[in-house]
Parts: sequence; structure tokens; C-alpha cells
Amino acid sequence: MIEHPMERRQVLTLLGALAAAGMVFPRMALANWDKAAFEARTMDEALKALGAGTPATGGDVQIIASDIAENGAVVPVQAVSKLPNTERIAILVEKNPSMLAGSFDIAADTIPDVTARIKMGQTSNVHVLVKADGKFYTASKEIKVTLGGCGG
Amino acid sequence: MKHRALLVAVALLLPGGAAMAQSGPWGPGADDAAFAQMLKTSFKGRGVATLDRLNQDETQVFCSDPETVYAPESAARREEIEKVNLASVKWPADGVWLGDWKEGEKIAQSGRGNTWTDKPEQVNGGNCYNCHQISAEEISHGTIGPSLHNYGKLRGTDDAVMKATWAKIYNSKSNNACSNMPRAGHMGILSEEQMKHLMALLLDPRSPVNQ
Amino acid sequence: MGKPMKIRAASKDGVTEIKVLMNHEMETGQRKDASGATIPAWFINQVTAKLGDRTVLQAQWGPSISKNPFLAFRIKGGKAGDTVTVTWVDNTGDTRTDEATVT
Amino acid sequence: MHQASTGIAAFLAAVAAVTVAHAQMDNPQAGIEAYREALQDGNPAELHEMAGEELWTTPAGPKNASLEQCDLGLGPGVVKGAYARLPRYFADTDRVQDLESRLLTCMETLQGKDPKVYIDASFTAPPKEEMNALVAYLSGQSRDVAVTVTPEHPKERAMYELGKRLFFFQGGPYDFSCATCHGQEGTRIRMQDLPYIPGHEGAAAGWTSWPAYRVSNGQMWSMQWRLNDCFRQQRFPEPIYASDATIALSTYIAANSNGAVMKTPGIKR
Repeated sequence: MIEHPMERRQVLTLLGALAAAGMVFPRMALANWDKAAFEARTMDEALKALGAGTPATGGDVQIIASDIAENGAVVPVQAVSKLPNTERIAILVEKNPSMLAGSFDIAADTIPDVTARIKMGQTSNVHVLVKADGKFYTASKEIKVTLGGCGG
Repeated sequence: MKHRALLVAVALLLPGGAAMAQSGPWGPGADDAAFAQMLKTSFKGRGVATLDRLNQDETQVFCSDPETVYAPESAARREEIEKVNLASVKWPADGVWLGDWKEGEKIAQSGRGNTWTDKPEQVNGGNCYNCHQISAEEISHGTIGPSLHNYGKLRGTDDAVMKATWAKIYNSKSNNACSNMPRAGHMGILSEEQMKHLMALLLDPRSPVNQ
Repeated sequence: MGKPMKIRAASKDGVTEIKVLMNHEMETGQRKDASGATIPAWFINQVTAKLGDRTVLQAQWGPSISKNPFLAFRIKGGKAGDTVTVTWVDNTGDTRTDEATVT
Repeated sequence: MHQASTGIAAFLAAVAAVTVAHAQMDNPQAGIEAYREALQDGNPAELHEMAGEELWTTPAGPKNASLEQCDLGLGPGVVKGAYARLPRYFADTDRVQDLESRLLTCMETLQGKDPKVYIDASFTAPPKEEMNALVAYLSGQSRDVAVTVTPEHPKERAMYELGKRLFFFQGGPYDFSCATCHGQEGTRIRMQDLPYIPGHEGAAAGWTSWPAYRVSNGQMWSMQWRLNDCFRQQRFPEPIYASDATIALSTYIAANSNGAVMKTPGIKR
């Protein structure tokens, strides 16, 4: 699917239309979900499933997040790419059971700058993976998850 | 429930009582009768948190009036309260002060126990990190109490230090009548063994607290 | 059918900023309830955002996205009065579509 | 521009470098502040505000009436700014009421509902979900409005004094009172700053940011829920929902914060 973004996009559009009409069955809803990537248990596996064997590092990909998360249940992460023709942005949490938190397909007029909130079970490196012009790039940051409140 | 032995069923909840004769700084409408009536209609027992927890002992009565607690004329009363609390301290039966600092760290980290959502068999935590810095690695620590980092390194480990530390953990009010710290031994929050582990966390030279 | 989303879309200097709050539990499938039984996984796994008829963002999500997901992004173009449509589908096949007008 | 990578090893090495840089955080508090700031945009409490508005305007109960004619102190149906003036004395009930106890009155008189169902339900049960949503909506209608709680009526004065006395009242196996944690300036529990409630600034920090969405469990907490959980952690018995003790404490906190600007509903750890 990654090799054929346009086809994929058309399929998804159709799916969206079906969904809007309330006609999507559970199995269909899962059909376009990149199971292998979401179920990857190691970074190597996850990168491979996403088609990104050897991402490059550099300043054109940014991960913006606080150094510390007061609560791992909600960790705001902004993923930014300054690379031309950015097609896709993914957020990965190294120490989560399911490393891939989400991936975002960026349309031509969409600015590759996406903010989402992720769960983190513990302090971990968080990676932003960008696909642009068919190549992969990454940026990483360690986010510390603290124990809050009196209960723990 | 042996820690209840010292509890005085305060006049607060009983009409005609005299323990709260001086009403403190409370303004109109908040006299003893009105306050007792409010408590009576506003709380219900749930789980381990039974209604008798609103019956104050003499330490709690004294410490609930912020205007008089630190007033110069209260000095003698403060000393009395400290004496009563010191008298409650039970020293380790086998004369051994220190347990295992690793266990102590776990107890210091845990804030569990004694709430209405806790089961009676719940092993209580010490709540220590909620208020104190202890081991330097734990950055998520409170500041209500003083830092305990390097506790043993700064004070040494002679018998006087051991004794004072034990008394503080067992009954914090033994040297400070209205300390914010719970009376872990006196109120039955922690067992003797657990308190020994906390002693080790603070005083064992191998504990990260003293590294 | 899921509960309503809150969508905000504002256009400024030729860029439209879209912010979406979705109402969803996002259960990981790894938590246990009080009786020790595993709470089944239940999470949004696909999101599609459109400006007018044009698809501007498609996302695939796993259970590591937080409960009541928040998503913010910007697109070139768009003007006051345009319609933004967001649709999510979850792993049980449930779906929800909501619209907002660009301000 | 970007350095070329020679494979996974280079990738992991880069990650390791990042890790080291961030392990040297010397200012955890700044990191926490940045985190809290990032949460402000996109508060899921808005979802509860939407649900609350619907509950407010939808006919329900044996009398099949909405709550739109409820008098929150500024006259029947006036919601703008009403929350910022609570708790206050209401002549029709001859009581000082906070928002939640007042809502119970309106549900009973306008809709014919039994308040006991709402009082006894746990905070996560459907009747309380309704209360929490209503509170989210109504507190949102006082966002950016200055708190005006100045006890003047004798019953308001008494509630304030009772609240103050309860604030310092120690009990339970841990000897805790509200003041144990909220009676000194500039302290915290773990990483949580503790507002000093007897002072204006601390009272305002607390009062103007609740009710709030809590990210730790994704729940919308009303002020009653907030106070209930304080007493739980104090190891006290449970305060009854909308009881005088809870209203007295709210009166004490609200009056101490008088003049501060409401930022409700808030978002919290």
C-alpha cells in the first residue's frame, strides 16, 4: 500500500463513503489497517512494516513535545516535516507494546505538521518517521513519564 | 485497632461535651454545635473509612486550631502533646534498627492504603515521596517535608540518630506536636518490619539515599 | 453510532487550521477490569478529514492514541464558509461523521 | 541538509545521542510546565460541555421539562456568569447552595426527578455523568467571568466560617486536614503544585480551574468530585454528595478567590 499511495487513497475514500452510510462491517474496517505495522514488537519490525528500513536523521523532521509528561495517558506530540513532497508522517513509541501510535497520510495541500496525543506506558524514546519523495527520515526525542499524584 | 487506645471520643460529636470549650477563631455560625451538626449530616462511612475517623484524639483537637497552635501561650500545651506522643513509641522488639533499604524504597514509593477504596487487607505504603525528596534518582517527589537525601551520610548512624529517627517515623508528633507527617507506627499504618525497611533506606550506607 | 465530535476550523492568511476532539474510549485491550477480566480492545483505527470534497488527511491509528483523541493540522487554502468533514471508523466497525464550517 | 544514514546502527546511535541529551534535564518543573501548556489547546471537557448543553435543553423526568427555567441565582434561565457567583444563598430553599446542589433542586422542582438517585450514584455512574456534563456546560458559561462570591447573608457568612473550620479539621488515621497539603505556600505533592487555599492566589488557582477534564483517567470531574477525592485521600469517611460540608468548603475556597477570572472547565493531569 505504501508503494501505491494513490490507489490506497481511493480505497480509503470509498471506505469513508461506506462508513458514512453506515455500511462498513468490522472486517472491512480493519481491511485497510496496517496490521503488521501496528503489531510490530521491535523497532526493526516496525520500520520494516512501514517500508522504512534505514531512515535518515536530520533537521528537516522535528518532534515537538515536552521533556516530561506529567501523565503517560496523554502525551501531546507535534510531528513536523519541512521536506518537500511529504507523503506520510508516523509516530512511534519505542517502549509501548504497540510501538506505532499512528500514521498520517498527507495530501498535497496539507501542511506536514500534525499534532496528536499518545499514551506512553513508561519513559521512552518517541520517533517521528517521515516519508517524502519515497524516502524515509526520522527525528527522535526521549520523553520522561513521571509518576504523579498521591495514589501511586 | 490498638492505636485507638489513645483516641479520645471528643465532645465534638457528643452534645454537652467540654473538650472543645475554647472554640478558637471560628466566626459566627461555626460554633461547636453547628460544626458538629454539619459533620453529622455530611459524612457516611464507606469501606475501611468508618465514621469514627471523625472522632479526634487530643493531638488532632489541638492541631485543628491554627490560631493557637503556634501561639507563645501554647508552648506548654505543645510540650504536653509531644510527651504523650513520645510515650506511645514502641521500640524494635529485637533491638535491630535496620531492615532492607530496597524494601524501604518500595514502601516510600507507595501511597496506598486506608482510603475507602482500599481493601482492609491492603498492605499500606509509607507515602514518603509524596512529601519528601529521598533518593536522588526519583525526581517526582513532594516538598511538604524536608529533603531526606543523604540522611544517614549527614547525621551518622550512632544510637542517638537511630533512636530519634525511629521515634520520628513511629510517631512524628513526638518531637513536633503538629507535624504534618502521619504517625506511622502509633496509628498502625506501617508494621515494625516496614519501619525497619524505611530506617534502612535512610540510614544504611549502601542505600542510594546516602550515595 | 459514536458520540459527536467537536470540530473547529479557522482560516487565516490562506491557511486553514483544523482541530478535532473525538469522543472515544480508545481501549488498548491490555487493561483488566475490577474482576480481572481483560477489557476488549476498542479504538478508532481510521480517520478521514475532508475540506469540501477534497480529502486532506487520512490517518491510521493504533491503541496508543489517547482516550478522547485530539487531532490538529493545517491545510493550504480553504476559506470561511467551506465545510470540513471528519469521519472515524473504529475496530468494531462503528463510525461517526461530523461537519463544521470554516470560520 | 540531512546527513545520510548507513543503516539501523546509525539510526540507533542517533537515538542514543538524543537520549543522553535529555537525560540531563536539570529543570523538571520547566518540562512539566511545557506539558501543561501543550494540553490547553484541545480540552476534551468540550465534549462534556456539548453533552451538558443538550441535557440542559432536553425535556426529561416525570414532568417532561427541560432545565432551561432553572434559577442559578441570576433569574430563571440565566446561565451566563451564574457559576462565577456560586455558592450563594437561595431564598426558595433557605440554603446556601453550590452549583450541583442547586441543580438537584431544579431537577426536583422543574423535572420531578428524585435527587436521591443523583446523590447516591457513584461518580462514574450515569446519573453522575449527567451532573458532570451539566457542570462542564454551566461552568463553561462563566469562562472569563470574574468570581463574585462575597458572603453577606448570615447563612453565607456561617457557611464560610464552617468551611474554614472544616479546612483545618484533622481526623482519621493519618491526622490529615485539608490544611496538611493546602495550608502552606509553595509546596507540592510529588510533582503536583499545591495551591495555598487560605490565600487569594492559591484559592483562585484551585477554584477557577475546576471542574476539569482529567487526562489520567479521561474523566470530567465536578467540584464535588474533586472535594470527594480530597477527603478520600485524607482517609476521611465519604462526604455525602451536595452535603453542607462540601458546600461550606466550596464557599470558603470561592470567597477566598473572589475577583479571580474563571478558566472553566479546566484540564488537569
